[in-house]
Amino acid sequence: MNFTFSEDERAFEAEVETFLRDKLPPEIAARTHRGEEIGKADTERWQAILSQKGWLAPTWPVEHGGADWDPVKHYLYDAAACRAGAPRTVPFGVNMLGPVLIAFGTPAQQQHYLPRILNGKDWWCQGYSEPGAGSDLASLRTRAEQDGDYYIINGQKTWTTLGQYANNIFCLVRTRASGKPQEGISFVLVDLDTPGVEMQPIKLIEGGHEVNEVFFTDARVPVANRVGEENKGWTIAKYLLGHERTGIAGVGLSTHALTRLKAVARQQTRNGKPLIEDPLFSSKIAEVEIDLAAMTITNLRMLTQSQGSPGPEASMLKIKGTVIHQTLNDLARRALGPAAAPFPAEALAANLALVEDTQARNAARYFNNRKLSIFGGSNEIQRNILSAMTLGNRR
Amino acid sequence: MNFTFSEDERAFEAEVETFLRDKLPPEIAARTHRGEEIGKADTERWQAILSQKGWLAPTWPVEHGGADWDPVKHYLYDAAACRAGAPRTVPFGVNMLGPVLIAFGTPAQQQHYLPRILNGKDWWCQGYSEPGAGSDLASLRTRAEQDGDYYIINGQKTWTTLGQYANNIFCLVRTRASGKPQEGISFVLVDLDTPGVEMQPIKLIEGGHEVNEVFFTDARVPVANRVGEENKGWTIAKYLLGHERTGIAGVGLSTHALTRLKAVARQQTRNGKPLIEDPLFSSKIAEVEIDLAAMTITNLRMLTQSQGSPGPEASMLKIKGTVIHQTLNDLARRALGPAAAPFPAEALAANLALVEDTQARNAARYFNNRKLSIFGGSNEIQRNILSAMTLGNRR
Amino acid sequence: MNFEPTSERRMISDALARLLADHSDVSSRDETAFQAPYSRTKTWQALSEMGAFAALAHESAGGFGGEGFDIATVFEALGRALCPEPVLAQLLSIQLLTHVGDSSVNNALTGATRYALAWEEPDTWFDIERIDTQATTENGNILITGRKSVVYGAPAAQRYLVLAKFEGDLALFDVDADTVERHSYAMIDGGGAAELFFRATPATLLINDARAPLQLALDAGALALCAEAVGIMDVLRDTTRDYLGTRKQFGAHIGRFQALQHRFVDLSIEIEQARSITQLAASRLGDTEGSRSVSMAKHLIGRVGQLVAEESIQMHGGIAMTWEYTVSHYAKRLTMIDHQLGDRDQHLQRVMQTL
Amino acid sequence: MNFEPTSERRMISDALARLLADHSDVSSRDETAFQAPYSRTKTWQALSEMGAFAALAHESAGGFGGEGFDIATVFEALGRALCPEPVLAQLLSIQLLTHVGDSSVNNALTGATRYALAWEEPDTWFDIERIDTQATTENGNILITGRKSVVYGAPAAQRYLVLAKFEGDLALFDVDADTVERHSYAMIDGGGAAELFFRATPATLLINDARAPLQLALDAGALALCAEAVGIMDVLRDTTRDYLGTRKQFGAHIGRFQALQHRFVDLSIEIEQARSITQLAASRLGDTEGSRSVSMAKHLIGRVGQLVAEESIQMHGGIAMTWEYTVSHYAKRLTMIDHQLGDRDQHLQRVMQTL
Repeated sequence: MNFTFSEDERAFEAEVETFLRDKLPPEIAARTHRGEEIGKADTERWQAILSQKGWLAPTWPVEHGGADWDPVKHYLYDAAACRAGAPRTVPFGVNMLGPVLIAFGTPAQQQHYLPRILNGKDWWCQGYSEPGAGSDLASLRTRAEQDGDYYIINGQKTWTTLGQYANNIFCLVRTRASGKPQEGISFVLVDLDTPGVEMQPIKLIEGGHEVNEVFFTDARVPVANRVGEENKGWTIAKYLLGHERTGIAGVGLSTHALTRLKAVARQQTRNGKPLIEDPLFSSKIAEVEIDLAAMTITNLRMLTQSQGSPGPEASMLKIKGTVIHQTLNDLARRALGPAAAPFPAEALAANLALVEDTQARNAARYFNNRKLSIFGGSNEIQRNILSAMTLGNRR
Repeated sequence: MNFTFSEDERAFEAEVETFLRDKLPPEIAARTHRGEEIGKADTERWQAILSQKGWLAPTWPVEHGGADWDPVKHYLYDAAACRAGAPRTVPFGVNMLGPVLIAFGTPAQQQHYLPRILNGKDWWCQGYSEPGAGSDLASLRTRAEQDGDYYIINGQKTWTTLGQYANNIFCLVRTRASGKPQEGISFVLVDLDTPGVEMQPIKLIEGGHEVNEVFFTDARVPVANRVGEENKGWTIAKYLLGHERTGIAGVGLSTHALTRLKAVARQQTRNGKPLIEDPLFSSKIAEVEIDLAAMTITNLRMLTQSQGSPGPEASMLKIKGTVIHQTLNDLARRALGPAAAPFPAEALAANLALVEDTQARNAARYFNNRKLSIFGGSNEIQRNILSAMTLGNRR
Repeated sequence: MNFEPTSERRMISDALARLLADHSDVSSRDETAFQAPYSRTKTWQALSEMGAFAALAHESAGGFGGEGFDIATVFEALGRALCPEPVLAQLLSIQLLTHVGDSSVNNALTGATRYALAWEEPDTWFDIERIDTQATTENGNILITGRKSVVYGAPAAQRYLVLAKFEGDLALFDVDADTVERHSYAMIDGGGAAELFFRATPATLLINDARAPLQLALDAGALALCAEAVGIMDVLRDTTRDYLGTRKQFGAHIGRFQALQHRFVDLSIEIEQARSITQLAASRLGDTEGSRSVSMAKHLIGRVGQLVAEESIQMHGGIAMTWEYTVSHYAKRLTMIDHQLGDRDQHLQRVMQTL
Repeated sequence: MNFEPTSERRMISDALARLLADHSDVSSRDETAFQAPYSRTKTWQALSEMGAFAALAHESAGGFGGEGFDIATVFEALGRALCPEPVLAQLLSIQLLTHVGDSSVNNALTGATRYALAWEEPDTWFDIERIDTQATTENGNILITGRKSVVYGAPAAQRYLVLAKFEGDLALFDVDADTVERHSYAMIDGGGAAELFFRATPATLLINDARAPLQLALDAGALALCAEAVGIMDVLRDTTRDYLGTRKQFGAHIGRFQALQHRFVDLSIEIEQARSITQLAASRLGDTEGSRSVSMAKHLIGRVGQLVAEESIQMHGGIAMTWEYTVSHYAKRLTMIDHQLGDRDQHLQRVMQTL
């Protein structure tokens, strides 16, 4: 074993840092650090910069315009990007649909859609969850009935993240009612301008708008928009679950969150001393720092050792990674004491900042990030997956 | 609500304290405080003293020789007894068989056995658990086949606490093989001198001998020794489970354990100061002190409000009570640092005490008390019981 | 010992439940909770009329309660209804005005005069020794200068009780709200607070050395928050229990999944512990053990509150992440209670001082 | 970066596993673990012959390893076999003798001379600044007076390395075991230690200011304990997994119960975290970040170790409470590792010093 970075890896890190210093617009970085929503225009602006550098799709093969990074490079980029305040790449096109098209799409689909992801013409969103079927994809009810060259889609999707900015959605829909519930599902691509497709915002716990509901009423979608075989969408969904591992632990984000936590603990005072010198609070910081240091190795070790074959690693990384991130959010909220409570939008508008603007949204961030252990396959579902793999859930 | 003790209650507490000061042999108290096993002779000596005072069977009705205390009096006695170092009353006769005989026994059984429990002629032990059926009584396999006026008993019981001192055992045995597993069980009393009954010690994790295995090979037991109806032993077992609530939370023991924990934290030093001034350690003490303060109220509130009808309270008190006690044991072990490690018997024999003799067995006590959350219906079983009551375990 | 609430307290509790069901049902709560002045006149008057404020003071001060259990009864009901009215501000003020002993307490007890206690300042959270606001005498008038921060209930208050340094002591003053620069805002969990700027603002001296009465008032306030939290936790537990029995996943009610069952059980146990420690604190409020017992309670409420808030959301899943579903608001309020009048660590440290 | 062990280390690991399976199978472990001198000559010699001690030192010192990963490899294998031999005492001594640089290290590396490091004293646990044992010079001879406590490996040692105050410094001395009053005893988790009484005992000065080399040795020792713990945890996880799949209750394998499944999953994740932090510490041993990384590891091992020990027992139920079943011994050893070379709190406090 050797945990030092190779010369090649160090050179790459330097390149990333130079790139971020030169190309990341400071006003975008400032908003990221404040925890504000980045919005459509700035997201597209930044993703265009990344795309030009060839780094928008780090996991795609080079022949499709990807960067084909290994897990260590990915980690190095991620950590530097979080430090610098680069917005997270919106994952639905690049990290989810892209790999699906590369593995299951027709050449025509690949040639049409992949470049449009890279050049920003398409903003994809995800149509998996339905009311009453959050993590339980097998029970989904949105149905697609074939009518000549078209599917007629009826039903409802929910938790569609950033759908308000998207022009396209990929959906799991039921194409056969009989048989095992998993077997009648297909994966289709839907233009959001299709008549009969409506989107409505969902206001989240902290007041923000980042997820949506999507309603389908007799929406006509070409059968040619189906990816993979009919009724085999379950295979694609599982492929995606296993493929989403890179970054699933959120080590870069958590590392940056730890830095922010230490900063606020230095600024805040308790009993006349900096909060970071309060043993009860600083022991919590130290504990999560240790958990995160371990996770940094766990993440690289698992991603490196299991390249290709998705195993239980993704679930492990998801569970512990989200718990660590939520713990950091929790401490950052608590560090503020009463100053955590003002409703950010209003308090900031009044220009009465009680804390630095990068910390003012700590409570909102904490509440919003309760989603981390719920969305994308709840941590309970991940534990089920893991125990099926390790215990076999023997009867 | 009124949480102050009434005049009557205060007078009772004073009477208890006087009694303990006058009657509890100091050498027995010293052994209790050291965490040593008390042994048969001293246990019997102390229980005779208690019996003479009329306090051996606090929950029995007065007409059977009990004291008929309410939960508050019970709590007051318990707390004072733990402070003073009085041995715990061995529960199998007084707290388990006694109430069963009072509720289900024939007048003949009551007249024969109850006085013998009070006067110490009988030492009862419990034959519930079997290898492979710890908390799952429905699956027990020891069988009793009727042969005239006798049952012929074959099988094995385990975890028989203090069986080495007992002359009698009460058992759940299977008297019918067919039907629902719970329905063919009977409750019988067995003289341990019966031919075909053998007892063997089990050495526990910390090296002590407090539980045993009991083997039955064609042991002939009079049918008259059955308590309650044949095949209705399950009802008795459930009755007992609900009846064991008084003291199940172990508030008295935990209160005394907290006192001992604070004492050792004052004696030990860390970074040149008493350990009790170390914020990381003392915050743990404070947390468990708070949990215990809450439990003191939870215990009295639940026992008072649910007198008579056993509800989910027993399970709640068992779970949280054992967790608190185990936490206290854990901290008392950790307080000693390296001095916790010497194997007590040998280290003390060498007369090289690193710590006071009341603290020397802290590690052994910690390991031994892992049993608290396992024996007597594991905390997992208690959670099943509770969730069946509160959630109904709906399908 | 007796664990049954008195019939009077049971009546208050029931009356409050009915009143709050009428006046601040959760679906219309947003209007009060997130729009200035973060209080609805009708609700406030109704609270006054049914005696919710009078229940917070002893008979000797013109009220009809004032014991720890009275305060707990009122705030548990407020918590259960997730009421955003600034009753806590009134409680703190009533406690202090009772100590002053003049007639102002009567107006506070009817709710006719609305008060807010201005004590904390930026970066001196819960640390009364670091209060920096100064009072000086000029031509026989007392003038106050300083900033008070996150003053709960200030947006709707007519008068402020202000802590300030005065002639080497920590003194309490009465200030007309109209004479103070006020910036109001909503809290993330609903309800209003304000930043107050005193710039040589005229004030009336109420108490010269306010430390002891302030501590009593803060203890009463912390107890009130604990009781509010218990009310919230009961609702969250019941809502979660019902959801577990209703929602299906993988073809079964999620309440059938043992992992959730066991977590729900642990939650329920901790809620009983939270109730117990709050009752203990209520029984000792004002005693020699009062402050320590309140700190024990506020610590445990902070610890258990986070568990209950997080687990309620997690066991519900996505729906509890939405603004529309009341669980999110109950969870937010429960969480933010740990940010008021000292958090779990601050209260634990007070307990640690006398182990 | 590279996460694969080298083939050399894999060979050592395999060889140790075979050797320890031969020499200290768990059923006969009691004899060694609980009977003086708490070491079996045959096992010790076999360890020596296969190079287990030589793997703990650099080539420059006559060994063939000495990196963090070498130490971790040896101790992980010892942990997996629950070997009670006092290899830790030898490691600590080798680290210090390497610093001295004389030929004594050769005898330590072959295992021919058995050492124990006597540093802690009653009530100065893990606090080297409070060492009270004194060395004085008399007629050109150095004499040591004091008591050393819970000296691991002392019952089988021929020589002691002793920390004592000497001319204002903390110095390291070499002492013949035969000249010291020794009271040996078993540990609750097996293996031997002793109380040592020095009464003007002749000693040879090895290092004048021993603080820095002692810290390096203690870091190596703490890393070794972490690796031992990881080996133990892997066994406990596998044993628990197998038990969950074998044992039936209520008509089903207990591994079918979701509450246990989820707890087992959480356990498995924490074990991976424990492995990771130990690897991190191994990679940094001796670096500028070495001490801090070791403290991070030793803290996490303490925390996770308790979880794994307690959950392994709890998920097994009664059987793991018995002496006959090996889980109880693995759990005891894992628990008591937190009592050696600084516990989780002490190491956490070192991490807190440089947040």
